Amino acid sequence: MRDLLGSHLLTVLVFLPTAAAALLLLFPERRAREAKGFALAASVLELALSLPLWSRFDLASGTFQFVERADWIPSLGISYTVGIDGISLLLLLLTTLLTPVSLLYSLTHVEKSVRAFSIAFLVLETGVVGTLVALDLALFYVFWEVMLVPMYFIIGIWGGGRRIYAAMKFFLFTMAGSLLMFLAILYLAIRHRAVTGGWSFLLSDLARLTYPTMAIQTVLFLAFALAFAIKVPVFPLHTWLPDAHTEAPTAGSIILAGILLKLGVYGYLRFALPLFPDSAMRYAPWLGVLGVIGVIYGAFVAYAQKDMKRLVAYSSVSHLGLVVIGIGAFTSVAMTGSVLQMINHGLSTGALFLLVGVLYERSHTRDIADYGGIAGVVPVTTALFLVATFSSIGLPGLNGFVGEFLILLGTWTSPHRWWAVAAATGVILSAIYMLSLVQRVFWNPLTREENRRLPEIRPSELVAAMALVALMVWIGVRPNDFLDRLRPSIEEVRRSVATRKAAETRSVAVPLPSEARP
Amino acid sequence: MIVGGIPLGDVLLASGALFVIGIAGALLRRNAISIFLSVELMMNAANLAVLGYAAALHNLEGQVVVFFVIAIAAAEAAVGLAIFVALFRHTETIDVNRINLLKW
Amino acid sequence: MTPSFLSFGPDELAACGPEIVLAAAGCLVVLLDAFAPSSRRWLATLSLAAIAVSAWFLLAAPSGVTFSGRYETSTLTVAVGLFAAATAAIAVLVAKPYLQRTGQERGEFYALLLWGHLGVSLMMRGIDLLVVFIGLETLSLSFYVLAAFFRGIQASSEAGLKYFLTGAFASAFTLYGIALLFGKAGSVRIAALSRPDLAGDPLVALALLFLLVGFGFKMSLAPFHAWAPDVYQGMPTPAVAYLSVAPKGASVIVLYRVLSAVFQTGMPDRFGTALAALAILSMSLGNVVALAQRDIKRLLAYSGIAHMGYVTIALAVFGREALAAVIVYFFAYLVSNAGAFAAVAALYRDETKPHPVGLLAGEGRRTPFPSSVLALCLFSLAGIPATAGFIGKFFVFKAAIEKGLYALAIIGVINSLVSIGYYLKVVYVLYMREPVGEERPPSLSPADRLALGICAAGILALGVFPSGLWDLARRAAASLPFAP
Amino acid sequence: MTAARLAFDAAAGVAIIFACVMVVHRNPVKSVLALVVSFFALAVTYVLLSAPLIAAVQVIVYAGAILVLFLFVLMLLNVPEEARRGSGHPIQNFLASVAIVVFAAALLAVFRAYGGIASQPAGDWKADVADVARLVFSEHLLSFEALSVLLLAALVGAFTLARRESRS
Amino acid sequence: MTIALWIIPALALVGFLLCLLLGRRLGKSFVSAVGVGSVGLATVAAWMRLIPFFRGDAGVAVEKLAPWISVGNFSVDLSFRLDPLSALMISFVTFVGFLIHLYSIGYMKHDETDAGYARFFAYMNLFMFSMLTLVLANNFVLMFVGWEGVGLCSYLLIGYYYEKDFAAAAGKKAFVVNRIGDFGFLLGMFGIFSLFGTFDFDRVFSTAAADPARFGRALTAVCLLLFVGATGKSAQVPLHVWLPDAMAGPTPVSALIHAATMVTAGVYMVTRCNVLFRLAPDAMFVVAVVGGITAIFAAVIAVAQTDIKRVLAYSTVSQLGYMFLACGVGAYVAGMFHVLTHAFFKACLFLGSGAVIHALGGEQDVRRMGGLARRLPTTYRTFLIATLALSGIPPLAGFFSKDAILTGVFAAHRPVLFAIGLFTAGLTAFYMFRVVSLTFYGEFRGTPEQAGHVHEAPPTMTVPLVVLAFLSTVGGFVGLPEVFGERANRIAAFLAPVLPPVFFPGREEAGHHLPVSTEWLLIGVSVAVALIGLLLAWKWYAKEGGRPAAALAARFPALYALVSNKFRIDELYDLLFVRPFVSLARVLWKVVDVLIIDGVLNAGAFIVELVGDTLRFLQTGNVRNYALTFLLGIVALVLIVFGGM
Repeated sequence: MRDLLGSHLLTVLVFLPTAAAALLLLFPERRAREAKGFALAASVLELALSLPLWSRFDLASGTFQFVERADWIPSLGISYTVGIDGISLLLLLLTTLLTPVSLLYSLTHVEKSVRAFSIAFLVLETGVVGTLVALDLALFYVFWEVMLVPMYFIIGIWGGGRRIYAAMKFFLFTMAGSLLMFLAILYLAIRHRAVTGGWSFLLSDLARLTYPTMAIQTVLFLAFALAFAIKVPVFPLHTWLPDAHTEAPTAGSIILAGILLKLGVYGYLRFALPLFPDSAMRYAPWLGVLGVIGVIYGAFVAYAQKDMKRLVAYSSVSHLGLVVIGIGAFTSVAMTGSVLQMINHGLSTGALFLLVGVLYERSHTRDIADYGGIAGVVPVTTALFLVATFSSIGLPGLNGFVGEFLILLGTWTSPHRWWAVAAATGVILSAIYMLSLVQRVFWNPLTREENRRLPEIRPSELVAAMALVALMVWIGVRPNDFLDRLRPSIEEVRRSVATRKAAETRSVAVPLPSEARP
Repeated sequence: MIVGGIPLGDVLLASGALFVIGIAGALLRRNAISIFLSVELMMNAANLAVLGYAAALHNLEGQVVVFFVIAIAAAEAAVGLAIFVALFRHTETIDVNRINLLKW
Repeated sequence: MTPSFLSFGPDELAACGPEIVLAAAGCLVVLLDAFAPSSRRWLATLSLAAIAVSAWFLLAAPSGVTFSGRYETSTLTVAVGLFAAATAAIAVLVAKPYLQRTGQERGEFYALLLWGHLGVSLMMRGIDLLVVFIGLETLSLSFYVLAAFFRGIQASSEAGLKYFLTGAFASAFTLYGIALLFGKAGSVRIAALSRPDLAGDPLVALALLFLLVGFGFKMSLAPFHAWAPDVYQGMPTPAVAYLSVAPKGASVIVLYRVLSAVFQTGMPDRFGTALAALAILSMSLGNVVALAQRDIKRLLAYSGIAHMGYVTIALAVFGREALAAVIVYFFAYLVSNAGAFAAVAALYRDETKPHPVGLLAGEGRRTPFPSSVLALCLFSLAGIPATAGFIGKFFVFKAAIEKGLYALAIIGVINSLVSIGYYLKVVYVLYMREPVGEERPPSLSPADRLALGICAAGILALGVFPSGLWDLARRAAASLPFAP
Repeated sequence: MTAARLAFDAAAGVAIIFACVMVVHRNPVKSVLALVVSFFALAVTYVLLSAPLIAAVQVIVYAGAILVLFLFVLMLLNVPEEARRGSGHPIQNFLASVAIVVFAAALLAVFRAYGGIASQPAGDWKADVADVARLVFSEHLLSFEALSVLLLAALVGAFTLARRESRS
Repeated sequence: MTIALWIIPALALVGFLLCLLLGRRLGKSFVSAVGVGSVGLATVAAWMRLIPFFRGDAGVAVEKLAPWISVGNFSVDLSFRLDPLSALMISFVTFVGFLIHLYSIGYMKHDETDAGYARFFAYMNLFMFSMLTLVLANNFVLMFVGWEGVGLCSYLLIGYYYEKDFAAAAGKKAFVVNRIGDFGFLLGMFGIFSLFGTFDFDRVFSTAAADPARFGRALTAVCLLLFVGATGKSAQVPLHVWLPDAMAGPTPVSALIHAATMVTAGVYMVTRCNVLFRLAPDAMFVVAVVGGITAIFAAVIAVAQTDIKRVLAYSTVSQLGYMFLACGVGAYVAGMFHVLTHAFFKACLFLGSGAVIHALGGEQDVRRMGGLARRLPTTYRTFLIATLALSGIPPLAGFFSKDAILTGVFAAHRPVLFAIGLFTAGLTAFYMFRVVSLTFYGEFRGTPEQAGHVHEAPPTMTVPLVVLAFLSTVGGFVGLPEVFGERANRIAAFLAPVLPPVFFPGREEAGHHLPVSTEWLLIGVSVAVALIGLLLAWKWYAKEGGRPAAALAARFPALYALVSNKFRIDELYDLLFVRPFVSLARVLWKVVDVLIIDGVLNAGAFIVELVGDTLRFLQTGNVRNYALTFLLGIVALVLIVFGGM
């Protein structure tokens, strides 16, 4: 046991939820509460087990830690290789945190076929964790796709009115992206065989490949980028997100917005950049532009929404746009900010969805017009919602500010200064749409009588929300605890690109954005 | 030029012609039995070709093949007719234009 | 070389042991059914035993060529033989409760199934076109009858008729192709085809085309697919479970044998183009039309058509790796597709009526086990990772890309995206619709549970640990003569 | 132009003509009879191709047994004459004709051009029935055994389908 | 022992947390104790740190609490700075803040629930925390924290009566407009970082001062961006629109945040960055112009307002304009001096108006007041003193600071701006005395029950009034003009360290050394102007009951309407920005998202299904068709394989 947790911690983390799900199958269908409790316990255990990663993480090194390797399909060099660096560490912890939060929230809300719900959630957690730790492209792809299935069910079974459409849209969009990536992965492995004579799907091996022509590299890069861009989602590919987020059950929305979106950016950082440095650099400007569009467009559309969840969903488009800008700017400050901002967005949007859910479960409407003036009725909910709002509009002292500030500053010091200018308007826009949401929901005269009897947030929900709020404050006040873990990994990514580019002889030279030194 | 001065070409020609006629029948006839007759014709065309080649190659195996094929044809006929009868019990017809319960 | 009269030694016995078992078991079943009706409920068990024993003989048989170079025992035949045997076993398991429900549990069903299986085995092991053809016909005749097995139901009889007419038509082409090959090669031994001068001979090419369409018909490969939906719809589901899997595999193996024998030095481009065209047509047509299907058996038929398109990609790639990919693909297809039909058999109450997808509404909660297995099978067919289906696609596309057939690969993945559309539609009906009507589904019999369990386990096992199968497939593929 | 060839061509011609009759005649009974004639003619060509055994089998099994069986079934079901009208959709017929013509052209062209065989064995050749039999039971033993299974299957199958409903 | 600087804001923060978490349960007395106590302690702590300064034996103190954010070549600390400038600020921020908290007890006590009461004091404490952070910060980022923090608090406190929709809207408006400013501030900070590679005040300013020629126009841009931030925070034209609406909040809030402290943050920031600004003359000119325009613009509007708090609000805007005018001409000392004095008398005025409103049960319209001098003696006296101070009547505080500003402007050779300043002074006196007259003189014009209800405020409210009035009286003596001797202007000497001399080519520093005679002249003029305005107002409104004004308004109705409607700026912005924003949002959603993107995708899916549904009918069920497709397939294959032959 000791050794298991010692040297196979990641494996345990990956498969513990599935094991729990398998056990859940033994529960009789009608023992709903027990099933919920068990699932929650499992996810909490997972969280507990994931904490050592934080403490035992070696701050000095930017390379992968806790690495495990085992053959999977030896004849093709496909292996079960897992490991984490700072980036995956934070996202992993975010996952292990948000899952129990969602389950805790769901304790009092999901009624329909609870056992299946819990199972779906645990399987989903396995998928996400696996995606975050996989260092072998085949393994990564498997987990990447496995996530879809439980999410499809979560949206489709426990979702809202147009859940079927939303679930289908979610599935097809994501699939459409990843299938081409699948072919690209195969090509890479085959290329590796052609060059070295041996099969391998290891990131570390494939990242050493050179490509016959720039065009091929570009095509492969685009295949990867498409998959990730849809997941993020980047501007014109985002339309699955509002539907999915809106129709999904609250817990599902939390996971979707909190984690799944991040995997797009994560994949880009982890795979697209090291594998295709030239193309990545060449197309980074486009990425940035799309990010800028996303920030502004998302904000505008969010403002126009009449449905609370939709509004929050579109705000995600805007926030993720900012993250994308940071990646595109490619300065270490901006990239660090982007990764941190992913965590922030996970917390703030997670909290927002949770609280929206709290309201929805009580009044069964998400229509903003049905609320107004309830601040006096549900002060605690209001307070929490305000905190989440301020976190999401980047108020200093809370987490959102640090991320936004780093991204904007880093972008400003990159060659693409005007992105920062354009993106900074998000500072204004986010205030506009979020505050008008707050005003229309919690403030203004209380017009609807039924809202006077709106029950206050339940303890379980409160605990779930407080956990998020606490982290918001922590990151806002002591961001270095997190940045220290990110810094080396980000540098590693940048270095890998830089060195690769140096190695590439035939490739067109695209200068790396340099930090502006005074 | 093969046994008794019969050119292989003629044999193949005849075989091909029969085969095509069989196809035509299968496509143009309406009642199942006629269609099946056409298929039988196609199989005979094949047999003719085999025997022609067998003669040309002085190879007995061909005759063995044809021998088996005829047996198979017989078996096929038995099953086929049985199916026709079974279906006829339902539909009172074996006109394939009217046998389209299963479609789309 | 003309061996002595009735040359039948121990080698021969060992070689055709599996087939003898099957044939004998078939007779036994018929006789028991006829003369000891009380023993009827053991027939399924008997058939299962027979299949198991024959599979065991297959494993036991010394590899090599027997019957004066007309019959083969090799890793390949073992691999595909096990594949077929597994299919047959599942079919029998499904058949028992199914036939009981319909009150049609007659020995002939099992007997014909066994004999059809025997035919498949002949096709897969015969390295002599005559043997192959006889195997093909044995298979066909048995399944013509099985298609029409429900004499009381017009749909069944009609399925029989359609299958019979189209099948006979197709096998006439096959036969003609064999005739021409015989003419060119001077023997019906497949080995005889590997004469250098034949590879470029147009007549041989024509003959190969005839074989291609003949076996393409059995594979329900577009445009020779038209029979499949109707026949599947009318045919007893357990028989479909077999017909939709094993004969397709056998046909591909035969095609591979012949093609690899003729094209020692690689396949001509024109042929590759033809195969690619078939693949694209089959994938696209199958998937697109499947979107429009209301009856689940028809839907699965079209999905099968599409899947044969993927297989044909591997045929077009044409190589040892591709053959290995095909074998893996078929094992995956076996668990997924047979599993799907098993689930359909378990889920639908009234076999005498059509099987509209809508009838499954809400079954996910009513009858969780078969529903979940069906969903799993569909996801596997859709090629979602961690299921067998993904592994199959993985190797096929890998082969295609290795060969540089990028366009085929891309069209393939686009198609699998389309396919998700209708697979998910079924899943959605199962889990996200409210149940219609109050009729309870039949309580699941142990046989059904077993069959479904096997398939589900197989899907996951292959999906998660494909390594062993892949190695087996590669060793199997090694027993065909390919250009190095 | 040897006598054998004349005879062959004549027989083949008859076979072809009556095959055509079989196809075009709308009365099934008559088309069966036409086919009988065609098969007899084929039997003749078999003889000319020095396959007496096959010829015999052709006459006995085919023309004799099978086609009689057909007639029998036709009588049993008293299949009516096909109406001239509406024998299928015009598009169907048109496409069918085109396809058949193209196919025939291709087939015969390939036959004419490449039908020949690589090496014509010299000398005259006489097939001996005994040799055929020996071949059947030696080299093709497996096929023979398999065939028995096939016939059995056909038998059981036919019996299964054709017998009157007893149960259900 | 000396108290660490971070303690000062921390105390307020503690108060905030206590009120927020425990306030509702433990009730008003607890909240009052904590809320006021924490600020009191903060004041004490602050002043303990200040004593050495006023003894004059203290240098600049920089105390680093902890590193905050550090990535790559960027890092900022949580470090605080106590130098004359921040000392000056916290001196009155804490003290005035304390007084206003004290006042709030009386003001808020009776008309609020426990929850609301706790909320109020929580926000107020949070504000104190943010303001002190802003002032004490040692780098731009930390300053920005306070900067946004005070914005947040003003948002929360303006929207304190959240169920009043105009209050909620006003809060949002304030925050958004501030954010527009912050947008500029943020970019300005980025500019500073890319110019200096740090955010620390010391390093930035020393680098800049060391090599003035180096940065050139970039610095101008940076300064302008920073000034945008100041504009938003300090309600300068064109971003002044939020401040008048901010009066929707409780009066103490208006007094503390929207008069005394927060709104002066912009001035503080500009003064803090004086080195940079002085290196960017063009930017400074812009500052001066904007300040001047705002001053007169707001003053004019104030003349025609009838809501007592609005008048004060616009007067605040106008006075802030004055301060920027000062900064713009390089008279930073004068600017800060005015910040100080303004804090006193404007707070006093607001609290006084609060007392009036409080007395009249919420009445804010001066037209329904009058004759309150007798009924509210204390309020009246303090209000009058503060008014005179604001009008610049010697020897009250306002006089000296305003005079210093005008002198500075004059000395900087900006005649137009000087004229504007002078005229504004007159207007100021006019509208302030107009308010006084309407409120305290003549007959009471309100309803009878109001008349019956009128009563003087409780001591918790009057004490602060008195203290502030006193300060408004004596506050000016810290900055006597130089005509009273070299050492007279103590505040100048005090602030000298933070106004280091910078030498750069092109332009000479505007020296404030005018001939004594000129100074006397200026003093005389400004006093005269103030008196004229004052007397005019007294004549029109006190003696003649406002008839002349009415007549004037009747003479130019359009003009009057325009002015009384604040030049319709809000309507203009609504037309120019708000409506387009909303409609654009709609369009993007309904057209781009729904119609175009989703439309295309759904259309694609639909087409595929349609094709499937059509092809499906090839499956006719007729075997002959199947045979045909079969044959067609073969023909096709044959053609593919034998195509070329």
